[in-house]
Amino acid sequence: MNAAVRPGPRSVDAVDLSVSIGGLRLRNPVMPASGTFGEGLGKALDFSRLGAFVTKTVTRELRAGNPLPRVVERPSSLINAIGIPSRGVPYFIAQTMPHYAAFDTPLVVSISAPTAEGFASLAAELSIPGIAAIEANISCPNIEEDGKAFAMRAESTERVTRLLRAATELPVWVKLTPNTGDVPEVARAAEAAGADAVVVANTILSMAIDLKTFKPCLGNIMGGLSGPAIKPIVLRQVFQCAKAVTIPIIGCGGIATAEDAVEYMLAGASAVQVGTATFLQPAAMTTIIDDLAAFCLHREIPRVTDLIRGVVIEEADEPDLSWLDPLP
Amino acid sequence: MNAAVRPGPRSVDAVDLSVSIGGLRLRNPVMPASGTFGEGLGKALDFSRLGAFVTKTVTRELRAGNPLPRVVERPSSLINAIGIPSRGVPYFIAQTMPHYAAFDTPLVVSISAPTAEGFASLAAELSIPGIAAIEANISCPNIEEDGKAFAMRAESTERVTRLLRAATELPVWVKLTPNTGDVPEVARAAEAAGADAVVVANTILSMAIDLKTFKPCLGNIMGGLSGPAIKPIVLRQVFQCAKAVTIPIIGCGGIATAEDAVEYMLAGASAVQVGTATFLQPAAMTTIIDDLAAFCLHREIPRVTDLIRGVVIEEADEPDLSWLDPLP
Amino acid sequence: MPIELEPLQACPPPAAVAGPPACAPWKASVVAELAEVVRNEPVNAEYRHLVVSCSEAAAQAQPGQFFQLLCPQPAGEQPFLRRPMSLYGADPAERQVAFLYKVTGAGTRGLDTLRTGDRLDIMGPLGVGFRLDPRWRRIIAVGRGAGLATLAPLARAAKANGTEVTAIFSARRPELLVSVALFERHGAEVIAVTDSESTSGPANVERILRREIAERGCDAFFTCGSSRLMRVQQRLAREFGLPGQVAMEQQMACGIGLCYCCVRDFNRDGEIVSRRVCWDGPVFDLMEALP
Amino acid sequence: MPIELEPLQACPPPAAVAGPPACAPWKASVVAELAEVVRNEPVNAEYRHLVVSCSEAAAQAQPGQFFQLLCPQPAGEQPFLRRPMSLYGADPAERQVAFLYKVTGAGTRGLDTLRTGDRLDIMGPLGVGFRLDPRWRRIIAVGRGAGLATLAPLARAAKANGTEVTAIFSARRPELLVSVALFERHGAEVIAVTDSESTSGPANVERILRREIAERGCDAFFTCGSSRLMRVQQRLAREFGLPGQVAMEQQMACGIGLCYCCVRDFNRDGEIVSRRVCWDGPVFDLMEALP
Ligand SMILES: Cc1cc2nc3c(=O)[nH]c(=O)nc-3n(C[C@H](O)[C@H](O)[C@H](O)COP(=O)(O)OP(=O)(O)OC[C@H]3O[C@@H](n4cnc5c(N)ncnc54)[C@H](O)[C@@H]3O)c2cc1C
Ligand SMILES: Cc1cc2nc3c(=O)[nH]c(=O)nc-3n(C[C@H](O)[C@H](O)[C@H](O)COP(=O)(O)OP(=O)(O)OC[C@H]3O[C@@H](n4cnc5c(N)ncnc54)[C@H](O)[C@@H]3O)c2cc1C
Ligand SMILES: Cc1cc2nc3c(=O)[nH]c(=O)nc-3n(C[C@H](O)[C@H](O)[C@H](O)COP(=O)(O)O)c2cc1C
Ligand SMILES: Cc1cc2nc3c(=O)[nH]c(=O)nc-3n(C[C@H](O)[C@H](O)[C@H](O)COP(=O)(O)O)c2cc1C
Ligand code: FES
Ligand code: FES
Repeated sequence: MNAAVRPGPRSVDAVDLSVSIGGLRLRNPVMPASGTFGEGLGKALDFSRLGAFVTKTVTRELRAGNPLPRVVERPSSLINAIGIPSRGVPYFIAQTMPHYAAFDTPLVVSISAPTAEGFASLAAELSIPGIAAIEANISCPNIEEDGKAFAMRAESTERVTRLLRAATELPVWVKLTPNTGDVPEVARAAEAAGADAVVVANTILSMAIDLKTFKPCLGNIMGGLSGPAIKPIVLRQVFQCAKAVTIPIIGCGGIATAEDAVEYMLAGASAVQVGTATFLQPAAMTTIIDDLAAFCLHREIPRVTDLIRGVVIEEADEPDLSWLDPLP
Repeated sequence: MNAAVRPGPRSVDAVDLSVSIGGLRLRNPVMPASGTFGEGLGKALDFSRLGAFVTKTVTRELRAGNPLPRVVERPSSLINAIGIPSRGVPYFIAQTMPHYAAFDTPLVVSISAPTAEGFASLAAELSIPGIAAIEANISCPNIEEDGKAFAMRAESTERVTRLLRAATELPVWVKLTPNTGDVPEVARAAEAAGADAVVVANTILSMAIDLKTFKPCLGNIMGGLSGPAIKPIVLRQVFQCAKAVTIPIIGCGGIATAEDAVEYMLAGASAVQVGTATFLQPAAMTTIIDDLAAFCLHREIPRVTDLIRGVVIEEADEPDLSWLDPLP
Repeated sequence: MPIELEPLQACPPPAAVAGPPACAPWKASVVAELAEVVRNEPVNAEYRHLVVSCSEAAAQAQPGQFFQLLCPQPAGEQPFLRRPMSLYGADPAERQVAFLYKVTGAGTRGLDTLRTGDRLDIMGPLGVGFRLDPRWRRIIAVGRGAGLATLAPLARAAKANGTEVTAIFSARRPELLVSVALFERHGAEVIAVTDSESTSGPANVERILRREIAERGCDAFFTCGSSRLMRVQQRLAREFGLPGQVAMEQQMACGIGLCYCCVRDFNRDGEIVSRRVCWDGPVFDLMEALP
Repeated sequence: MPIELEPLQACPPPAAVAGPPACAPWKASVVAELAEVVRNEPVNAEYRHLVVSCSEAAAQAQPGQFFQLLCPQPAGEQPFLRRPMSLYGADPAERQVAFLYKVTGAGTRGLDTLRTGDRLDIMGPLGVGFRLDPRWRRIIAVGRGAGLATLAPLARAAKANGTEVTAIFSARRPELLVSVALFERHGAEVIAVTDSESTSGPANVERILRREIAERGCDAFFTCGSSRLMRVQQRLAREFGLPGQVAMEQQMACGIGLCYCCVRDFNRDGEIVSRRVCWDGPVFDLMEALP
């Protein structure tokens, strides 16, 4: 960036961190990933600083969630099979929403249902004041048998998105699964059906076996992998989706630092969701926001949106070996 | 296991480590993963102890491989975009095979070609004395554009496997990609077309971006993820494939210890391949073999084949919380 | 049997855990901080005593609360999650907190590598601790294993309230008992029962409890570390109409109520409800706990 | 331009690197071992000197060879791969090897955390080192940056051969020069050039080289650490018909010829061939090297 042509910001406060996701303006691109956020986090970080709130996935019916154990750790990662314990919509409206009402941070509600129609009617029911967008979790690998979900195929994604689009005036974000062989194709289907944004991605279907008992480590046998281990995979999918769609992409998978967020934005994300990192550092999101501003300041980037899709792809030429030669 | 009914082995030497992979008898289930093995390793471990040799993928034509940089590390993982630098078949026969000729360890040659016919004719050409099996690398994510490969779809897998089956008398192992949404389906196609075994799996397509230059960290832009980070994902795929096919499965992905190998065998693998772990510990494979025998001895398992598909899946009942109560 | 969730009507109106931005400037009440290791040394063959100096807020931790420790990586192992550890002791004046831990797996092996002066990332204080009623004259605490660590800060807190404490401590062998001196220092009476002396069985513990209740009275039960002993206390609490509290353990990821991996079932007025140990507990009503 | 591979006819018949099982019992010549840190201390603002005690085989490492170090994890970072480090010195009698490293990233930051008595997993010796012809009377070594570490063991080896050494050492500032004392201790003459004194430019180095060749003669060139200086030597080597060797660097994964990530292009008789720095090098014929 040429500082003479376009002067960089002079302080972190001068960096414009705001982003727009399908009509929804966020004060910054950093928000929680569904299922890793709740009111308890208000003890550890200042809710008024987040780009958005994203709730744990809500279902219409009461759900108990999966049998225990529900998590197992692996190198640089976590496998979870929490399932979607849900107390239903009335509880959500009466007991969960009030926690976030006092903040002017947009509240995004994640929803799930066993059928496309169920998604649509749930979205309609939750299109109420206080909710800023619907995130359709069509990708949770634990719900459907053997990890199958709507987001595994373009056709089913298209159908559920179309019904959702018709059911609500709110922005619709569609959360994709990384478990399919062609994520860009599914993203394209979501875009075609009217999604305002895609979230790339949910957890990667995984397994672990206990070597004492020879039983699966998780009560649900399989679960979803999250954390730093999956970042290179999901980052690639964001990069591929950025070539397939023009709607905003929200990157999600292994983000723990501002550098991770920048990497995702360069690959094509307009915003990012932080999940597992919050379990290790409860203030991870506000640290990322601060460091993101510092990064932009340092690199003389006035607006964080300048990072989006900023990865530099060159024609394959001579490999850059300059780091091998310390001479000036 | 009831020791009274079936006495455990009395020493590590009494543990029967041998396995049979589609007619090929191996002295133990531990072998290298293609592309992570070569004659140089003979300096660090005793070749005569390995279950098999598996060569770097060979192509008919001369290939230069990918531009540099070719690897980048990530938490608990490596991303590589080596490509398949290959000196062609005559070089392989004249210069590579002799390194392994003196050992009575089966030599498995990994092959790749741009077409199904190419695979078949290469397999025919390499069906010569000294070669014990053909491993068809129909999954390398770096060759085809944007990571696409034969193994992404059941139909193309079926076709290439059928041609391979017709082209050679040697056992045919088909190496699958973890990048498709339905690995068991692809495995089933390979089995139906006559594969003697499937290798599950190759690397997971990934990306990393350099935050100094904003360029991809790899010359090839994208590359394949390997190492401990991918183990839970590939282990899950082996478990799923074990439900789909009856031919032997060779597990490959993130195996670094005998415990990892056992986990794979319990999930359904009959043998395992070790890749990235060798880069960190050059003698990893022989350590795994030793520790595997010790594991079996300790657990009173007379034959390593007893582990295959041994994962214990119970009806979901009360969660086991016994570890929370230290009382006897 | 499907796990039933807490029914709607049973829930109290949500308490605002974080003030809205309009009010006072926001301040964290749970902090992950780099504490400095003051001491980390063996207590016996199984347990280690770890003292760290920390922030004022952390040193305000109450008995029964816990911290989530980001354990260092021992050679060749990579614990990923934090590990929950009960407060063993707190010194708000010196700004120190102490833990008593048993080396069991990767995380605690990592803790074991800490040397004086090293930094340890501690997150807390977390969860709902013990409630002590100042009117209670005498309480009985029963613990086993790592449960003794959790009960330990009760002794001091009860003394400050003028409440007498009898502790029944259970262990495999006498030399593995911990916290005895600490309890006695605060005037508590400690009755040790062990497997090696065949005194730790539920029947004998029940005998001791009945004797204590009969001879010296008891206003409340506390327990941690053994569901068999908990069941004995539940029976006696029902029989004698005593209140009771139990500190539960469960595997945790977030430690702060977000992930729902730490749920356990509780019996609330005949209904089975699922609650988060990290957020609704770890201290629960003795009568609601299910083993 | 597509990279061409080494043509078939140019390859020597394969040398059996591992004896067949029938011969003598197999013995590892490359070992990953836990060496004990003897010393790890700063040399100047940028470089650290690390000495470890190791096996007999490791201590047999030759000048120009390298080790792959499994660096400890510094706080918050997780180097995954091993890191290549040239042999800086070896003492077969004491069974010690030494490294000289610059702290640049996660791996070397991890090395920097090592204390005396800690264990470090070292793998080696690896690669093809420098070849010294006992008939040479005088050689000139030119190095810069970490290249000085790689050239360092030449001084002693040349002296053992009765070969005189002139070293031209380049650095940003005089106080960042390393290995000067070591070279002088072995009787070598060291000419220092630096950026801060504006003496390190290729033109000046060429002037010094021409003077040295003219005044005292030279039988071979050695170089490491700067492709600009390498180009100067290549030109002069061609002009004066001198043999030369260059130690190259490249990112490595396996370090033992398996993965092909460390390839560089070389000019072999007019043909561009790709070779593995870890296996075919790191020391290569000066005239074949491409910058
Ligand atoms: C609220 C609470 C307070 C605790 N206080 C103490 C204490 O003061 N002293 C003490 O020695 N121990 C205490 N524990 C148990 C302690 O957390 C475990 O011993 C520790 O997590 C084991 O970790 P590890 O890596 O060494 O073992 P591993 O078995 O390798 O751990 C694997 C996983 O299981 C979990 N886990 C293993 N055992 C337990 C357990 N008993 N409870 C919960 N999670 C477990 C670990 O956290 C980790 O996620 C407490 C647990 C809880 C929930
Ligand atoms: C044969 C050989 C001998 C070497 N000898 C020395 C020596 O004696 N002293 C010394 O200070 N340095 C030496 N180097 C360079 C040293 O390997 C790197 O400085 C080191 O790997 C950097 O690791 P890092 O994690 O600190 O840096 P990072 O930049 O975080 O490393 C990231 C990745 O790039 C690789 N990398 C970074 N710089 C280099 C480099 N210059 N060469 C090769 N790979 C690199 C790393 O190995 C790692 O894979 C040598 C390199 C080679 C190939
Ligand atoms: C404990 C846990 C619970 C989760 N629950 C949900 C959920 O209810 N709905 C959903 O869409 N994603 C859920 N996820 C997935 C996360 O939102 C996120 O997509 C994933 O964890 C990858 O991001 P990360 O690596 O930053 O954690 C959950 C993840 C974890 C770890
Ligand atoms: C550097 C490197 C090169 C590889 N080259 C090949 C190859 O040529 N052919 C192939 O089928 N797989 C290749 N692979 C994939 C491995 O064989 C293996 O499937 C993968 O690395 C997963 O196993 P791991 O986690 O044990 O490394 C390569 C992997 C690496 C790391
Ligand atoms: S540990 Fe996450 S909710 Fe309790
Ligand atoms: S580092 Fe693997 S071939 Fe050189």
